[in-house]
Amino acid sequence: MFAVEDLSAAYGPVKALNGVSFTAERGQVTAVLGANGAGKTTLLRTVSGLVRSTKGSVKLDGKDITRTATEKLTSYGLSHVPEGRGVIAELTVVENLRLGGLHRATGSEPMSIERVFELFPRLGERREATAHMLSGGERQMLVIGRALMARPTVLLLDEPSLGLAPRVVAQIFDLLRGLVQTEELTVVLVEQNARSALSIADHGVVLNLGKVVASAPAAELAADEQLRHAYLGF
Amino acid sequence: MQMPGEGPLFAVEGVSVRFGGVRALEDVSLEVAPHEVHGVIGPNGAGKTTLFNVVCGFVSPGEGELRLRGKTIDALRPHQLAGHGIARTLQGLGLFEKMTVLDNVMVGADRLARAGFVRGLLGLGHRDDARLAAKAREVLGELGIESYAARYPGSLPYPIRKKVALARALVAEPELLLLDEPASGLSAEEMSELGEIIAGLTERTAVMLVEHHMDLVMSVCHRITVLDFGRVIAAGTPDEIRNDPAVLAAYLGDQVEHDDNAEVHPLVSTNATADGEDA
Amino acid sequence: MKLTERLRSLTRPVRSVPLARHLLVGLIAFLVVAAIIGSSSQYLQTRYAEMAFFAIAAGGLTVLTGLSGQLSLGHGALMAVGAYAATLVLERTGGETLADVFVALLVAIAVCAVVGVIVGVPAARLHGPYIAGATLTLAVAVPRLANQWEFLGGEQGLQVPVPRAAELPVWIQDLVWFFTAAEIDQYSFLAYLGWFLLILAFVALANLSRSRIGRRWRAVRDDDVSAELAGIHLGRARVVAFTVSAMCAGLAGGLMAMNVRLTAPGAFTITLSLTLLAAVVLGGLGSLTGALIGAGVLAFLPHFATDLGESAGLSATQAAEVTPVVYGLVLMLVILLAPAGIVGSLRMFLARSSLGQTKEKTT
Amino acid sequence: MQQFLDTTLGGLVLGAVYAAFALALCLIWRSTRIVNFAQAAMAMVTTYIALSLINVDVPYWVAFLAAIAAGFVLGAVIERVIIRPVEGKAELNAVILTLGLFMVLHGLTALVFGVQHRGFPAPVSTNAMTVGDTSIGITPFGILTIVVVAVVMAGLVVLFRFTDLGLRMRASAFNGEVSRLLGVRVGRMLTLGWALAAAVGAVAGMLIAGGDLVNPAFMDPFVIYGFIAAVLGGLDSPIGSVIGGLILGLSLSYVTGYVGEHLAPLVALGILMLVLLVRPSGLFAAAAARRV
Amino acid sequence: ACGAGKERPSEDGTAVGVTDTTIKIGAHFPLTGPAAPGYSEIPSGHQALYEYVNDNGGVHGREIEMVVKDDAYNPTNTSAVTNDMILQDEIFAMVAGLGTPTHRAVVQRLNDDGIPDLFVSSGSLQWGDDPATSPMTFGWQPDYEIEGKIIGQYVKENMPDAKVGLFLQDDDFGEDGEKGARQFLDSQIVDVQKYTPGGSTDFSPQMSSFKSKGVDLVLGFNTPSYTALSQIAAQGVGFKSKWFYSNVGADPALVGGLLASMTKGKIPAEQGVKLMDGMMTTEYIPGVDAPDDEWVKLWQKVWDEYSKKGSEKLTNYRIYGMSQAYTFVQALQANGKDLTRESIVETIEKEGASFEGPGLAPFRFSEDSHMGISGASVVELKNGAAEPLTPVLVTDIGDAPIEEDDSAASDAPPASGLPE
Ligand SMILES: Nc1ncnc2c1ncn2[C@@H]1O[C@H](COP(=O)(O)OP(=O)(O)OP(=O)(O)O)[C@@H](O)[C@H]1O
Ligand SMILES: Nc1ncnc2c1ncn2[C@@H]1O[C@H](COP(=O)(O)OP(=O)(O)OP(=O)(O)O)[C@@H](O)[C@H]1O
Ligand SMILES: CC(C)C[C@H](N)C(=O)O
Ligand SMILES: [Mg+2]
Ligand SMILES: [Mg+2]
Repeated sequence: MFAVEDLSAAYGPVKALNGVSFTAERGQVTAVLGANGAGKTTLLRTVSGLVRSTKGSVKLDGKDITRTATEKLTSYGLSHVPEGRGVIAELTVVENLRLGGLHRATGSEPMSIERVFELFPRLGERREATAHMLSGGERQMLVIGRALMARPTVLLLDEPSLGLAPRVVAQIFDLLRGLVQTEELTVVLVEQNARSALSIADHGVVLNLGKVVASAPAAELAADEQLRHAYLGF
Repeated sequence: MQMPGEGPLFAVEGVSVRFGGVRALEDVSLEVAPHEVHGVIGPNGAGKTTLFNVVCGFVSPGEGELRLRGKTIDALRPHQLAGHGIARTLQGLGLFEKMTVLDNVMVGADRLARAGFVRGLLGLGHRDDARLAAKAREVLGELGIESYAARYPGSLPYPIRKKVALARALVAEPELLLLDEPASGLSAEEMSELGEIIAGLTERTAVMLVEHHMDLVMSVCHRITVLDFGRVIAAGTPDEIRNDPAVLAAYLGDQVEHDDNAEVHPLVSTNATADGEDA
Repeated sequence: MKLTERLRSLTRPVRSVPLARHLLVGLIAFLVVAAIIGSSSQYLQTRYAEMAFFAIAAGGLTVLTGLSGQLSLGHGALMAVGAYAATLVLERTGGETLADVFVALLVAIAVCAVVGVIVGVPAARLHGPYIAGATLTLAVAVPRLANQWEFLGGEQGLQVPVPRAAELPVWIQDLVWFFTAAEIDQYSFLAYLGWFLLILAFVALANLSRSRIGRRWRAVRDDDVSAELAGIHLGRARVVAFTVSAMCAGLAGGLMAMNVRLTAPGAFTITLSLTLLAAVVLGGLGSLTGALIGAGVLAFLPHFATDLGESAGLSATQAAEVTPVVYGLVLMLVILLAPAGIVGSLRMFLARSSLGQTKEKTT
Repeated sequence: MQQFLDTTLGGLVLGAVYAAFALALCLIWRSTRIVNFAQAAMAMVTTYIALSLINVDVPYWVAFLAAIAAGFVLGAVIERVIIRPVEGKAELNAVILTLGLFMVLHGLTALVFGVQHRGFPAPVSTNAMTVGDTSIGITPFGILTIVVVAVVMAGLVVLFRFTDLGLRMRASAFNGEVSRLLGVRVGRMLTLGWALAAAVGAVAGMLIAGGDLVNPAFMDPFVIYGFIAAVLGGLDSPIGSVIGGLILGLSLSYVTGYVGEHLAPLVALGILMLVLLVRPSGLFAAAAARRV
Repeated sequence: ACGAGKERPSEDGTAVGVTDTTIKIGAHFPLTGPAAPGYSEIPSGHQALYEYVNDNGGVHGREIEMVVKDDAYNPTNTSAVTNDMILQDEIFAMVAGLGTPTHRAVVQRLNDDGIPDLFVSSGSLQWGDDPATSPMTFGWQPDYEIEGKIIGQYVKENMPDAKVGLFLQDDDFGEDGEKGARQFLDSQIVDVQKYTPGGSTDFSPQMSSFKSKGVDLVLGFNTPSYTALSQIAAQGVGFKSKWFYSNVGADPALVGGLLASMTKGKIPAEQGVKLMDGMMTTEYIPGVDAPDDEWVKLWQKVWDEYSKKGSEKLTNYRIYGMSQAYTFVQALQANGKDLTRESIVETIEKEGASFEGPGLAPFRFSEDSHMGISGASVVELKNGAAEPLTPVLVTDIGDAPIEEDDSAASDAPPASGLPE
């Protein structure tokens, strides 16, 4: 179980997160939704310690991990796939993946690189390519594959569908569902594309201006016409 | 679907590109008519951006040629593009971060500027600058973002920045506009606004659109070319493409079903598209 | 309040035409500077003259680095080219009259323009550490050319003839006398000349950076791909920037030759190139005011530091080492504490405090 | 013929020394993406530390190890205290900072140790070796230099190419934030990079100083030549650094021997420009990055 | 608020930098940089002697104060510090400014401004061969041309078959020396190698060149650190030769110390002088190797009393400085109470040739020549001491003959130790 409580963060005078609380259950996909600038990315970055929280706490299986150094989180089983194709452009595809497996959840074996290539055949074809040569979508695949290498129990994904072909998006969402079920993974999925995110999520949290404005089972959110119009734009 | 009568504005013929062992483009041909929105879709790594790069001169094609208004243009260098009336937005935004929004757009209008080095040195170029600034403001106004003119891009919300990038391309008065994934990172609502804008652009320019959001592509494009592994696997109207089995297999997958179901909420009003065509 | 408004409306035509505005500011600046120079000791006059040529070179460099984003660790070499060009001309013309001086400086600028293109073309293709390496090597290699050709005077350099005050046009002598109540002499002449040219150069640079040319440079600096797509030829824009900056270095070199009265390779060490860069950073990248402040520090700090060392009881040898230490420390502290440079930090401070004020007003 | 042989051998040794220095630069570049203009000054400081020990009759090799250790500590401290704040900031900031550091170290060493030229001993003979009756232009110390540089280079290649530590170091340099998200202790890697580089620099300093005069400026030519060597090789590649160093050493040796010493920097500039015009990112650079 | 320009001669018979109780002089020296070893010690010799003089009532009631500025042997710096000394420190005269390339940068400036430029610490011809263009400048030590001539003649007479290689500093220093040597050795010189001060310190390529040309006698006109570096480089390439260095670069204590510390296993510095055994050079003032010489006794006494840091030893460079200072005090003394910039020049021109001092040969000062000491003897180094190979040889520039003349070598200091 992954819980965020009263989390707040600011960029200088700009309060980007204002007392956000929610819980993501093990074996579930929790979608975090909201318009551009709602604070979704900031939420994940604060959880990961890339942005300093001003208030509140983050708990992982009851353990307080607020303000834990970013680099320790993978060993606690928390992996964060950053927004915007965070490949290490100068390393090859294989090196990126190897790096992903170096620091993994304590006590686990890394995923094999070949397994990642099975999931993303396109990457397998480009295995020796330096990451800066990859197309936008290929980079996105690489980042997701790399996070899986660490065998996370909690996976934070920031807009994984960005720039991916519809079929690949579907594939990745299927993959996530599969992992959630077979490996009891906790997934926190930040998505702009609320409709498709809600279609695979169990639970949804809606942010607006750094605050939680709704938190409910996904189906319920999808059905709430008013909410959809006000915050989700569909 | 209306096909403008005259010959194609722009044509790609038999273009192939190879990077080491990777075949990024293989004998690709397509034509863009004046005032047409031409979609280019395909799986990740299919070669869409590479195709744009060939058009822009960032990548030189191993084989094949490009024709603008019937004239072959080869060995085009990127900076010559604006002069030929071609503009492009980037998959990343590529805004000038340390310049104001207005300056960003004025750079886009650089090809319309007349003041040269000597006038600059003597400080006599201000009239010319004022003219460019007015033009830039006009375009910003059309996109509804004039109020951000004095801001720096870094401080702006993502959708606004996308519009700045678009304004920078439009201000050069292109005849052909290349848009690389303009909708990525936009919400459904913003995307439908974008659709309207693109449809409205056909008055003044033809558009080549690379995009993964099928709702947008299907609603604004007049014609679509589908790439897979660098080859054209299908070309035609949105309806033809939607039902092409090769496209379904290679690209759309089941997702299309899902999207079709969601079609209850049309993202782009059919009106908008019609508007564009009427003009 | 009313008065200032009236004033504002009166000066509007001047303010709206950049050239007029810059010239006006320049003129006022020159009068102020002339008054200061006129009432200073000869020793201070030499310091001011030194500050002027450092500022011209730093101004060119700040435009290059701050606006077009190209790093140059080799501007000392370009100053050397300017210095040798001016010296050779002065040697031949005798350097007695004001005309000789201006011809020499124009030749220095012209030669540096050519060299600027020659160096700028390959440099435009390089980036990051590679351009740093190439320009750094330039800084070391070019002055060594003096050892190659006899007419450049070898390691010992060339003596530079400088106009005697008595050879100057009478109107200048009179003007200076009326204005400052002191006879113009060689030292004050060089200081006036330096500041006159400095102000001209800065007006030109300020014009350029506000113009379309400056906008192109900034675009190239911020995102080369987008700039190219907007129709800007990257190479050409960079070469123009490099050339403009080289011309400034050439002018500065010519002035330096007259001030030092000797043009020798030993004057153009890497340290010179690096301290120029330091001046630019110290003041604040891309800001001409910053370049001026940086140059002031360059001209005055070493003497100040050496005196400080000596008064602290260090031997002359040790005191000589205090300068680089102080220098280095200042550089490091600026980067660590005020990376926007002196001017940039001041601006930020002012912006912040004015922001605070408006807030106070509204609440 | 004899002269050619001697000059070539001399050039090889000189090249090895440039290479040693270039390796240190390459190491810092690989681990922090910073060109360290203070590298020469840091090596100078460690060499002085060794010299002070030697002057109180500490055995040479103990002093050698002390210099390496001092370099390691110095590099780590400098990275932690001075470089850390500018990492990932504008490139120029780091350049200026290291230049400032260069001046400070220089001046402080002069204040502490004085500016006199002092002789620095070599651990093995610096007299030419003889084959039969003719002496050839290489000394046992020259051979030692070449061997040490080869070993250091091999060590670095192994580190970066085959070990996880090397991968971590490179990743940290390229993209600190992403590396941290992947669990890499980025701070440690950067410190380690500087520490290792300064240790390699210390070795270079000892090799340069041996059998020569040292003074606070004795490493200054290496600011340029070491840098050129590294840039020739592409900055990113240890093998490139060594090859760049050898090219430079040989060329400079020939120029000095056959034409004139003052042309050396010009020739260095010529070589650099030639290489960079053909390959703007050095001889051993990775393929040019995709721009769009 | 104006400083000291040329247009302000004083009216009361005294000059800028001179008061009733003080005289302020200045000099540029390489306190840092490649020429600093040895040369940076010269000003301490001056200062010790001036203090000694000041404590004994000064010269005509005036105490001498000396400003020393570092130019790091870089001509551009020389120009800058000279500017400071003239405008800021307002010196009366430049005394003993050091170096050929460096001092050359300021000679014209000093003469233009009418500032006496006395006893330059260098043997370049330009200080003295043309008093018409540089009326204020005087040399002091034997110029490099006569040194070259004396060396050249010795080599020609005693080693007529030697193949000579020249190792030269790449400026007038090397050039003047070469000029003198070539008068006798033109046909024997087979190779010329040059170096730039502050450039590379690895001379193996140069030594390889000597080796390949079969050079068996190297003649060096270079500064001391380059003596040590050329020795090491020669060993490194296996080049064996006889060595003959100009007096400038041959101080056994300094060079020997450097050599000792550079070699394997570090020889104690005292034994370093042995490494110089067999080297030849010239000598024109008595040095530390002659502790019984009356002059050296005087220097030792002054040094023991007035050196700032008691721990430092008397060296040949300090003796050089004290000897020079002695000549300056002599000139002031001879000038009398009314001191102006013009009068001091006049005094030296008139009376300089008869100054008695430590120099082994007399000065050549006159209205037509401002050249310094007129001769030297050739010596060979043994265990750090100079063993004369010839008597004192006296000559002048151009084709003036070389003659034996020991007359000035027997001068002894006055009992007070002060010039009278
Ligand atoms: N580095 C930053 N400095 C200052 N303000 C920032 C920074 N990053 C984000 N912000 C501001 O914080 C707020 C929240 O931004 P955040 O990126 O978390 O939103 P988001 O919901 O992820 O949006 P998007 O869908 O565009 O990714 C926005 O107003 C944004 O402008
Ligand atoms: N400079 C390059 N060097 C090597 N390979 C390259 C280079 N540029 C592109 N490629 C490869 O060519 C293929 C096509 O890339 P391209 O960027 O055109 O794809 P795309 O269709 O735009 O994909 P996406 O939708 O993911 O952006 C990819 O496999 C990519 O890795
Ligand atoms: C004799 C020395 C004190 C001067 C030096 N050799 C020079 O002429 O440069
Ligand atoms: Mg976000
Ligand atoms: Mg793409």
